[in-house]
Amino acid sequence: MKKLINNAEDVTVEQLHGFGLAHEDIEVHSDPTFVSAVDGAQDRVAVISGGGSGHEPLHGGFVGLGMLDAACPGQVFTSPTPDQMVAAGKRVAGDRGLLQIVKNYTGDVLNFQMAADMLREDGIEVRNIVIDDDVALKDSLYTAGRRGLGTTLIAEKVCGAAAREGYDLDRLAALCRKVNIFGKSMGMALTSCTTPQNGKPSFDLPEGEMEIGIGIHGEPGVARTKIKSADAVTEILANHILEDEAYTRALPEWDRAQQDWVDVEVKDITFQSGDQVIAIVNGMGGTPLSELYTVYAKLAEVAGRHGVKIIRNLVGNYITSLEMAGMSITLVKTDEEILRLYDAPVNTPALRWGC
Amino acid sequence: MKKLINNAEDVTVEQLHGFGLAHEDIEVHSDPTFVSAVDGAQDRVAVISGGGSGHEPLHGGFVGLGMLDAACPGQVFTSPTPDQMVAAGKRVAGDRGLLQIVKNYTGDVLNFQMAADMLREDGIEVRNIVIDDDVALKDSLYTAGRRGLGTTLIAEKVCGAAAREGYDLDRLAALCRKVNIFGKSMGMALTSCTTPQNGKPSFDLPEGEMEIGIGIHGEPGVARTKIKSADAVTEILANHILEDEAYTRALPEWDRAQQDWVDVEVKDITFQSGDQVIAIVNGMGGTPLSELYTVYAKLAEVAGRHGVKIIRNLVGNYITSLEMAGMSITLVKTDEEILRLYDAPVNTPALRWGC
Amino acid sequence: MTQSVLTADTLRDWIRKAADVLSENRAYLTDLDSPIGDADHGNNMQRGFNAASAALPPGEDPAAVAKAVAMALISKVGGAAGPLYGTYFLALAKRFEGAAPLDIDALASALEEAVAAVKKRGKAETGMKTMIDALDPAAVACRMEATQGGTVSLAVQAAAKAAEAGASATVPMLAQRGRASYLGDRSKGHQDPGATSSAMILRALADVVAGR
Amino acid sequence: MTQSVLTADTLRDWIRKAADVLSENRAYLTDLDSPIGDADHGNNMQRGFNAASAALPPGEDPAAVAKAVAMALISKVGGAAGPLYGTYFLALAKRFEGAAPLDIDALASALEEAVAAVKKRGKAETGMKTMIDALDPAAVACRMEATQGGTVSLAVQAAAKAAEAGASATVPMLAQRGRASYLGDRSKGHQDPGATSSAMILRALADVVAGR
Ligand SMILES: Nc1ncnc2c1ncn2[C@@H]1O[C@H](COP(=O)(O)OP(=O)(O)O)[C@@H](O)[C@H]1O
Ligand SMILES: Nc1ncnc2c1ncn2[C@@H]1O[C@H](COP(=O)(O)OP(=O)(O)O)[C@@H](O)[C@H]1O
Ligand SMILES: [Mg+2]
Ligand SMILES: [Mg+2]
Ligand SMILES: [Mg+2]
Ligand SMILES: [Mg+2]
Repeated sequence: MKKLINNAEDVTVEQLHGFGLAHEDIEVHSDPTFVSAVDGAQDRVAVISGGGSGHEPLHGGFVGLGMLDAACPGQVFTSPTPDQMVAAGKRVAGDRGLLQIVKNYTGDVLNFQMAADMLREDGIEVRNIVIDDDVALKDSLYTAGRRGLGTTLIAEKVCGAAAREGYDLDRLAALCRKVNIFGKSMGMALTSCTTPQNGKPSFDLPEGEMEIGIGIHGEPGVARTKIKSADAVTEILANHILEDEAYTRALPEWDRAQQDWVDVEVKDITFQSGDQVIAIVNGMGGTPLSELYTVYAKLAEVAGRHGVKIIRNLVGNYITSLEMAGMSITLVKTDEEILRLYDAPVNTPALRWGC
Repeated sequence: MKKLINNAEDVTVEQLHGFGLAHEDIEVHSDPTFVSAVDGAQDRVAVISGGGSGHEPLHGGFVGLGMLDAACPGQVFTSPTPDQMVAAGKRVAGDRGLLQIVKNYTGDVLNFQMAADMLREDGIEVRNIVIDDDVALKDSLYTAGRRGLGTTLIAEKVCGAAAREGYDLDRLAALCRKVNIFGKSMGMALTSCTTPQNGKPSFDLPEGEMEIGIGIHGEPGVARTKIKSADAVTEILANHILEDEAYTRALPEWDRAQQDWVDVEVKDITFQSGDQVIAIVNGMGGTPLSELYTVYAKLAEVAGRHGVKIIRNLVGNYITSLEMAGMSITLVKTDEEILRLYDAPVNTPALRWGC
Repeated sequence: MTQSVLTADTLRDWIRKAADVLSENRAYLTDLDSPIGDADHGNNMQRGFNAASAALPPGEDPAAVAKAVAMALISKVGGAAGPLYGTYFLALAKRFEGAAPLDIDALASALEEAVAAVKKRGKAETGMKTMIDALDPAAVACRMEATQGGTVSLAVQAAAKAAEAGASATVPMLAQRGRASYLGDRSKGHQDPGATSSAMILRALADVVAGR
Repeated sequence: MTQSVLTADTLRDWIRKAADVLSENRAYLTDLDSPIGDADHGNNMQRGFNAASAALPPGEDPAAVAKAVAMALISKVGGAAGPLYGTYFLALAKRFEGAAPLDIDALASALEEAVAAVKKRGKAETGMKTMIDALDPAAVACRMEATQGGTVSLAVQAAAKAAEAGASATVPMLAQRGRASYLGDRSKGHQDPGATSSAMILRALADVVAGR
């Protein structure tokens, strides 16, 4: 293992310490651990997210003006615990309530649910919206369902902007749900990665082979194949995304009337000719930025062939798996609302424009 | 070799194609290859730079409003050729002349000199300012001299802003020279890297060992040691930088009176207690962002111990060596002028604020 | 002679023993979580049960002990296992409340109710290659001993054995919940880490009750 | 019989031959550039000499041939080697101009002036572990043949041999120019890639003149 770390058991703590020092507008809290923007969200709905560490800049790098109010990082590749979200929620939420954006991993879903239950007991109105945009997985009944990938980033950007515009909690939750059903992603890995705690790669991926349909936790994907050219790999991922059929599944949401978690049926879009999309070509951490542009070129071509136009793009490392080589592609269909909110000013460590 | 590429012989071409598609404000030119901002620099001094590919986002990622007008990427880890700079210079420069910011590698220096000679024949006034900020190298008489590292980025930012403010060519060259003597850097590598053309790592770096004092071309450093903790590594680099004595050397500049290249004696600063600096903790490409924050925390501490205050920082992958794991540290002393220009609006693919 | 009721002391010994066993098996559990998960289960369990050990309250109330364990797991484990084991111990605590002395019938009900709570929380059933595949047969075995008029000691032995058999039985299963389910057919041929840690935890209880 | 003057045809054959040899040795030259450089010298030389081959002009003027080679190298090699070899061939072209027929004296002067131009451009001297360490002895050897009244054929043989010896002699040297100089003492024990490619280029000339 070759890492710039001091103490493998404590990497997230030491990393967050530096993160706080480097970014004056962000406060780092410990026991329990979370990061929050120095400006609170008293007069509007607060937006928080979180998940395992090792995906930086997600989520801490997206805390700040026009995006997240707080983020809760767990141990490396391990969902955060409810006490973190409880502390973060209490810190940033005012009377207008709290939206929690949750990636669809069993651990994240359960821990954020527990947190929501606890915050509700403290009088804070909370909605959890689950992001499950990974088209590599087809089935939801016999699996844990589609994972949350790059659409999470767009949901955080758009909902952060909407909160600033004054959306109330219900409207914000509806917007977040819309972004989720408008977004689809898929990823691949050329190499595995090594968590500091384990000191050896999470799985073996020999020279000449790659994994298709990976998540973001250094886990293997849905299939292993011989390494293909960037164009061939991009074709596979882009076609999966662009031709993915409307996907129906039940996602847990809090029902205020029933005062319980209920399964809400949610159905995706299918991309149509004429759609205008935001595209992310996301590096997994160990792939040079330059290679992502080769992918972008092919992605634009494949999308064009489907009549889908990329009108905004992000090319870079946004949701990583430590030093894994590989990438994921995300397309999010836009409408006037999503585009306006996406273009709104944002000032966070990892995303900044308009100010 | 595990890379997202199509044709190893042509990677830069395919990557630049995607880069151009992704960034509407940037034009990609071929035969010869360069990228330029769509807005020219007719009414002000133009600023260009360039160097081997494989260091992305440097330099293309810094083309745009308030920074570079054009960048000339060579083959991977190989200086660009003069015809590239000639074409770029002709494209972006108006009557007020052209500043070329050149990293101190023999190939870069020579190719940019030849380009300057050719542009001058075409009636364009050109200054080359060489950046040589790598404190790992002590000597300039018996070596090729200190290499250009992270100070290059600050020089590009500050000079781009100054050109927009209307600085004339002489003043801009003087400013660039000042940034160079105000900046010091040093890097280290945990792993080697593989150029697409070669298909195997440029050098061997076994488990448990690291290289100290590397450049950015996948070459070995000035010393090999056992892997140390992030704190220990940071102490070494930061102390080298902070305690580096004023360094005197001769750098080639064009002398308008003599109409020839002359060696100008240049002398660095030494950092003093009370100095305020811009700090870069730069990832070499394969090191997770999170680890760079551990380095930043220690850097801030060591600087503080020397009475040096970090007032601006960049933590991320800015000048990379493909997928190499490792990092470099840069400190640039600021004064009112440098800080004002650093803070000025910038809108490039890799650096954006204030607009 | 083995005890015929469970006390708060036994529960505390249980958790300490479980913490030791999970620590010893940290690498093993994480290795199980590598091919079909994200290689952290051992780390999570060690962290959680060490925290639970450290948080054990004094006193005679088994419910208070179970509750403290649940809260420590919930706030220290994270991942999927944290809320699920937290739910398990919360349900135990609920059943233990006012059920002193904690005899074999109360224990059987507690294990049944705990596994039911985990099923509900994780939307999982037996056969889906999760901790349920160890926890469920353990509850069934305990209930069987209770029906046959057995002792707590026999019941926890039977539960541990059933859990171990259940964990082994996950090897050929196709995972339908948790991360392993992403792998589809490739999940077959690997033992589920959560079922394995469940078997270890129940074995720790049996050992403690047996005075080992 | 070997020629006693160099013609534009010989120069063209030389460059084509050099391109072949450098292509065959691409991996070798790049490998030499790995421990003490940035592992691209073979790639650079192959690219450059292939471009030079493709750019060879027709006609009888040796200077025009050398100039076209220089321009191709300058615009296709990049790195340090591009401008330096470009400078070398530009200097050859300058000396060739009007020097027809190109006899042994003109050749000796051309090689001397070319190496002088490279030294000036790169601020390097012999003994610094660069291409100079092959180019310089080659010029000296050629001049010696000229002084002794030798033939062009003997002169280019002597130059190639001297260049090869010079390249070998770089092994123990401490690099003082180019990337290898960054390594300090660690640069010792490796043969300089640029000196090696220079020896190959001069050997190609000798072979072409010898009709091989
Ligand atoms: N929905 C579920 N119901 C029951 N158990 C589950 C469920 N999802 C996962 N598990 C259990 O959790 C274990 C994984 O725990 P752990 O590795 O700590 O969490 P994570 O998967 O979040 O990394 C699995 O081996 C499985 O036994
Ligand atoms: N200042 C110099 N003078 C003469 N030759 C030099 C000088 N610097 C480098 N060289 C030669 O150039 C060779 C390296 O060429 P190449 O690898 O193509 O360029 P780069 O070092 O830019 O990657 C060295 O082996 C050396 O012979
Ligand atoms: Mg996990
Ligand atoms: Mg090079
Ligand atoms: Mg796991
Ligand atoms: Mg080289």
